[in-house]
Amino acid sequence: MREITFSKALREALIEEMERDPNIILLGEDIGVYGGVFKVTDGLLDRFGPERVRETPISEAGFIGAAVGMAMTGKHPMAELMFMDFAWVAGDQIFNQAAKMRYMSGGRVKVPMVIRTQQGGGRGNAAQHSQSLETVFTHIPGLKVVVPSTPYDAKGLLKTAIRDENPVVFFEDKMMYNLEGPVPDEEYTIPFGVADIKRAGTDVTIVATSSMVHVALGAADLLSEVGISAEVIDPRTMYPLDTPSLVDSAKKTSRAIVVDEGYERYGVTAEIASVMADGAFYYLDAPVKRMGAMDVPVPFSPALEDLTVPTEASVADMAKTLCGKV
Amino acid sequence: MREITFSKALREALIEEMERDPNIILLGEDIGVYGGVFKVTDGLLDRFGPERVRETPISEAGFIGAAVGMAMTGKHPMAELMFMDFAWVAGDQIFNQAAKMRYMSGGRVKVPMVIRTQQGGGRGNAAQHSQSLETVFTHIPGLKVVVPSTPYDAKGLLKTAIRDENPVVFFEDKMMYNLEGPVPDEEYTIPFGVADIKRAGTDVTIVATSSMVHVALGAADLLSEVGISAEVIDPRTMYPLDTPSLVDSAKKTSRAIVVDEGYERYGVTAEIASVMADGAFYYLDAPVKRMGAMDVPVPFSPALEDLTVPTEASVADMAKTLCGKV
Amino acid sequence: MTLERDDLLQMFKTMLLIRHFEEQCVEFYKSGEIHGSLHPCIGQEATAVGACVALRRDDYMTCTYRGHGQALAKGLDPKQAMAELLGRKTGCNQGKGGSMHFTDPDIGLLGENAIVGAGVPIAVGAAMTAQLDKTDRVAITFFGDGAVNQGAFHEAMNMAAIWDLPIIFFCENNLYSEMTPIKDMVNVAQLADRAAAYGMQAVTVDGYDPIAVYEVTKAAVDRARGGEGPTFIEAMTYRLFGHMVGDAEPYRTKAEVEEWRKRDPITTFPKQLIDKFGFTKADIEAVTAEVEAELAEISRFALESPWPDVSKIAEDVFAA
Amino acid sequence: MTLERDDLLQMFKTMLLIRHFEEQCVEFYKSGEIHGSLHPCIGQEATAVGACVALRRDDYMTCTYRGHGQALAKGLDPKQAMAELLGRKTGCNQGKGGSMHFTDPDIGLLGENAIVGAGVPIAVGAAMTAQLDKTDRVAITFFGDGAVNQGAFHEAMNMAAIWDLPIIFFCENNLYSEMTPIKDMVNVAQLADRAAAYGMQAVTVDGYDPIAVYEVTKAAVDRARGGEGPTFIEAMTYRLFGHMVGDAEPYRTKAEVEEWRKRDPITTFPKQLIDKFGFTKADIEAVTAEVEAELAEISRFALESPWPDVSKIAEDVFAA
Ligand SMILES: Cc1ncc(C[n+]2csc(CCOP(=O)(O)OP(=O)(O)O)c2C)c(N)n1
Ligand SMILES: Cc1ncc(C[n+]2csc(CCOP(=O)(O)OP(=O)(O)O)c2C)c(N)n1
Ligand SMILES: [Mg+2]
Ligand SMILES: [Mg+2]
Repeated sequence: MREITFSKALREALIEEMERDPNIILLGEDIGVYGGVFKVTDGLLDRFGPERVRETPISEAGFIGAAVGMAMTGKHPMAELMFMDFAWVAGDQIFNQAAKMRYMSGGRVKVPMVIRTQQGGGRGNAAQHSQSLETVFTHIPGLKVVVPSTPYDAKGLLKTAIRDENPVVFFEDKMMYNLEGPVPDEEYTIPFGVADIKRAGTDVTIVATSSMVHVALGAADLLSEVGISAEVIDPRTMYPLDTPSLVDSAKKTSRAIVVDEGYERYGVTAEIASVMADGAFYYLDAPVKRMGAMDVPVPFSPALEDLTVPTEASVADMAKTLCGKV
Repeated sequence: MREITFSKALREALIEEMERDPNIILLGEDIGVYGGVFKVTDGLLDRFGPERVRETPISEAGFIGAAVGMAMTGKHPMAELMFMDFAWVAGDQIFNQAAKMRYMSGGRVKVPMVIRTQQGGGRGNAAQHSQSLETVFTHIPGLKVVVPSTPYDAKGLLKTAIRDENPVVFFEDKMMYNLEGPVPDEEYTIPFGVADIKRAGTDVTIVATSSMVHVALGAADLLSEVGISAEVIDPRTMYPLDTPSLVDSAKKTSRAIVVDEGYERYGVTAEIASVMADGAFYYLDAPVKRMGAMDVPVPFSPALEDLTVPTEASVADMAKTLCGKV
Repeated sequence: MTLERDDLLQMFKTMLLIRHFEEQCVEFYKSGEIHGSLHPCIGQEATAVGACVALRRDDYMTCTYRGHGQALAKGLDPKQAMAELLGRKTGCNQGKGGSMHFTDPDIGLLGENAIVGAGVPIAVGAAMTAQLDKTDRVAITFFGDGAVNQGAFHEAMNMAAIWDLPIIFFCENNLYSEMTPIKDMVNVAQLADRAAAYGMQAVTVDGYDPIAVYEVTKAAVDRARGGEGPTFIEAMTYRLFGHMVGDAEPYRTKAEVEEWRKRDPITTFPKQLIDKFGFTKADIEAVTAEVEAELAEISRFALESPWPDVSKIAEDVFAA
Repeated sequence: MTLERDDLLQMFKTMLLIRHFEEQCVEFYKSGEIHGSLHPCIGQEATAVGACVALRRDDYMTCTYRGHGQALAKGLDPKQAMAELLGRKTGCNQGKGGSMHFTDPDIGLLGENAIVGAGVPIAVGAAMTAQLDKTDRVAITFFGDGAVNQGAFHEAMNMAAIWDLPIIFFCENNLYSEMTPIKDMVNVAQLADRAAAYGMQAVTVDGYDPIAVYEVTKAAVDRARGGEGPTFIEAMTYRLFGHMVGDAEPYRTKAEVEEWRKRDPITTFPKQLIDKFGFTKADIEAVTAEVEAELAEISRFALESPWPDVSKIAEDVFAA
């Protein structure tokens, strides 16, 4: 199978879907002439014109609000939030409007829209440009939340997101755009709420999301060197969450770690750990462990930044402790 | 001891602290002439004048941002967010600015400010005026989060909040303002990070926050009728969280339920349940259970609203199940 | 369309219906039938009706928690509206939204909104749809004076201006935002002065004169339909009731209220109909009787309507 | 204060220091010494220096990720600045903030900011402190043309206007917000036109003329100190470098850049000093040599500085 980058996989999904459905409209800052600061929308302005690739002022509340209005009137807007951190200036339109509109209307309207955004550390962008805020989005009812970790998943899940009739938030990881991976030429989609076992194993379950999938896979390699067989499982969507698969894996291995790049405290690892601890209670040999980002705003210095997130070594160490191999 | 309302306890704390420290400045909508829509600041304009009780335009991002600037330059502002739901229009100033400023500056500045706000359902205010968003605030490093459940706690914790040198978010419950309770005449403060056992018990631990403390106490009454002794423990501050006390209680009773009015999914109950499940792993007879609000925007109809949050009966039922008494 | 004689009487009828409807709401609130917060538009009926008469049923609209009058004027079934206020299954939102969230896509109503300023960008999005689809629909967004200090308002105004969108920004300047006088919260003489910052056409109108409101709105709608872009309308109006039921009104004087009450459109407009347009007292009385009968039916319908199905509580979060 | 001859030379020196400092940053970025995003103000030195000369050291200031020049002009130690960019312990923020977050309360710098528009209300708060304390300090907030479309800007402008705050809103209109021409994003001829919406005094100035910038800023500062309230300044300027290191600049022509480069203040201002103010070529050369020596020392200091203490990574989230 051909290998393409994460970024190209996303662009293909956008192009194919925009060709299919003329109601899909992109909105965002610098997405046109420049093709987006991470180049995901490169070439789309030429292809689809300025009405469908609409460059906006620096008015996130304004254009996400406009996307809500477009979605309620028959369009399928896709708003690009250049950095997830900017969700905070558009919070009302995302969390009070897009997420709640259908329910408040008693099902009278629907709000089919996608917010594509980009998250995570690793680029020295410091505290206001490096957050992983999936917890906030998954906590609020009314939004679906997608966190792809491979080019294959990215393309298939983005297509599903675009075809969904609800507000979907799609999180890309800023360090992953150049990651290459196999993506078939043929059309495919990936359903929401289906976790993917990225590596099968028997001794310990590592649930990992987005960028942390690769960290977990690296950890699994390290673990195999010391005779520990780790299963790496990627929920792919945070909501809906494939609880049964996660619980089954924990039942099978009887030990589990949950790894995510968001702040650990009151973060998504807590939800996942607690549903696993509940569902697999009588099977667990040890408490479910959580590993997220340190409880600090992301520091700038390269001497500090990477220390705030889980690494292959730290995840492997945790697994060894759980398996009694230290 | 005299009994006063929750609202009066808060007002006393404000008055005493404002008398003590001229740098304390209140900011907010309708807090002056009207005394605040929940009347907490009643009379303060007359007492302290318009410079210290500053009525603002409907510009939450603007005046919370201004509070950040005041705090960085020597004042101790207290911004009132009329409903917590409005945090979403001021999110950037709360989460990207107030919370991160000190860390980003490498400790060069401090941001001593309080955001007082009001939360919860029960008044038919529907989806955009009934949220309990403590999860969002506790997830972001740099904020302290206070959730008092009694007039006594409200006064003592608000004084501590005001004397803290950091951004503190103080959540009042809209149904609790008229709740009466004992409050001493003498000056006192309550330290952050110290949970309070609201009722001691031996068979099951119920961790409950804010309004849910009263639900838990009611449940404990119901449980005592069937011979189950429930311990009700109130963390009082979500961050810092008194993990040792919670874990100790779970170790003692070997069964635990966490009850909170926020959305259950990816909510604070997950954090608390998972730290308890981890810390008391070898003592627990059953999985730690979580009870939060249903995973829906708060519905308006009185026929629906109350069904979305835990009740005395539902908490008692859960406890009975855990104790094998159903 | 210019207003015909019949339109005028119909306008009065709608205004009166709104007034009686809201007075009934206040009663229901006091008797405990209506929960939550209730923000009557009593005194502001002329803006709602004057503006909505200039619109087509398929035009888009957003408004605020104070939008009952606008919703009814745009065509919302008053029975469904009242049932919604009572939290019943037959409400326009099945009881899930309530007073602050009336929504009805059949009449283009994309929601009242409980967040100040939030409906403004949403209406901008609807106008974008209309522009893209070349349907010649327009969008209107109603908001209060206090909303002009909210960031979302600003961002939305600018987007509409740069994209020449078919939208009318309709500001009901009732002098107060909750309990705060707007004059303390802006540094301009008229809120219409704000529009210049966006290069947008603007006009201030007497919001107690339904015909004047109709005329400026009609002109703005014509411009929008003709592709000439957005207009900001500031209508000077006044609520004869408090901000919400329960408001003790310490922030304004009785004399001020009385001054405005003299101009109450519900009493002055019928006089005008008689004096200037040749209607008779009997015409007015007939309309009044009709409204009273309708209202009795509305209340009965709402009171007798069933409660929402508890088993459906978790439905409608997502579309299938 | 009016500008003395020595002030002029000092202004040039600061401008040159900023230019060389930033050119060095670009080098360090390319060689991998500087991580993250880097947004040089190359070409915009005249606004930074012209404005900051009109301020006192104890005046408050907020700026943006493009604020290195302003920070240096306000008095930030360039060694600490460079060390911060390299993520070192000796940086003004101990390496925790980086390029977009220089902060130094000793010179009133309340932070650059990585969120467009966010520094604007923060400066309003500082101006409130000054007004409350009657210290006669003023606040200045620097932001770009793109920021005028952000809600926080709007809310802050309004608050400053209604409360007559001692603050200067300094908009560097460099024609682009990232890769987007501002002319497509507003519907007014000059951004200064926005100020009328708030009843605020405004002026547009040539941002490539440091003396003109000084003069309008000085007038605004005097008004603010005198209790006469806020001023909005729009300085027309241009970045001679891209938005950030790595910007391929497809959105503007080489010819446009060359047109502005002809007026580059770093080359035109010294000419003006010689032609109009009687300085000699030797004066300029002496300053240039000084700056070069300083810069060598700055770079050496930064490169030799230690990394932050890993054990202190979790410190500074909260004050004790
Ligand atoms: C963002 C936000 N802030 C504050 C409120 C609380 N609030 C509800 S109505 C209101 C006053 C609005 O005044 P105005 O815009 O003049 O409308 P009016 O009520 O007079 O029709 C306020 C402050 C809110 N709902 N949303
Ligand atoms: C709220 C927000 N939206 C978007 C961005 C991304 N961004 C960074 S700089 C920039 C352009 C700002 O342009 P302008 O205000 O003109 O300042 P300049 O960079 O030209 O100095 C954008 C869109 C951001 N940092 N914050
Ligand atoms: Mg008003
Ligand atoms: Mg710019």
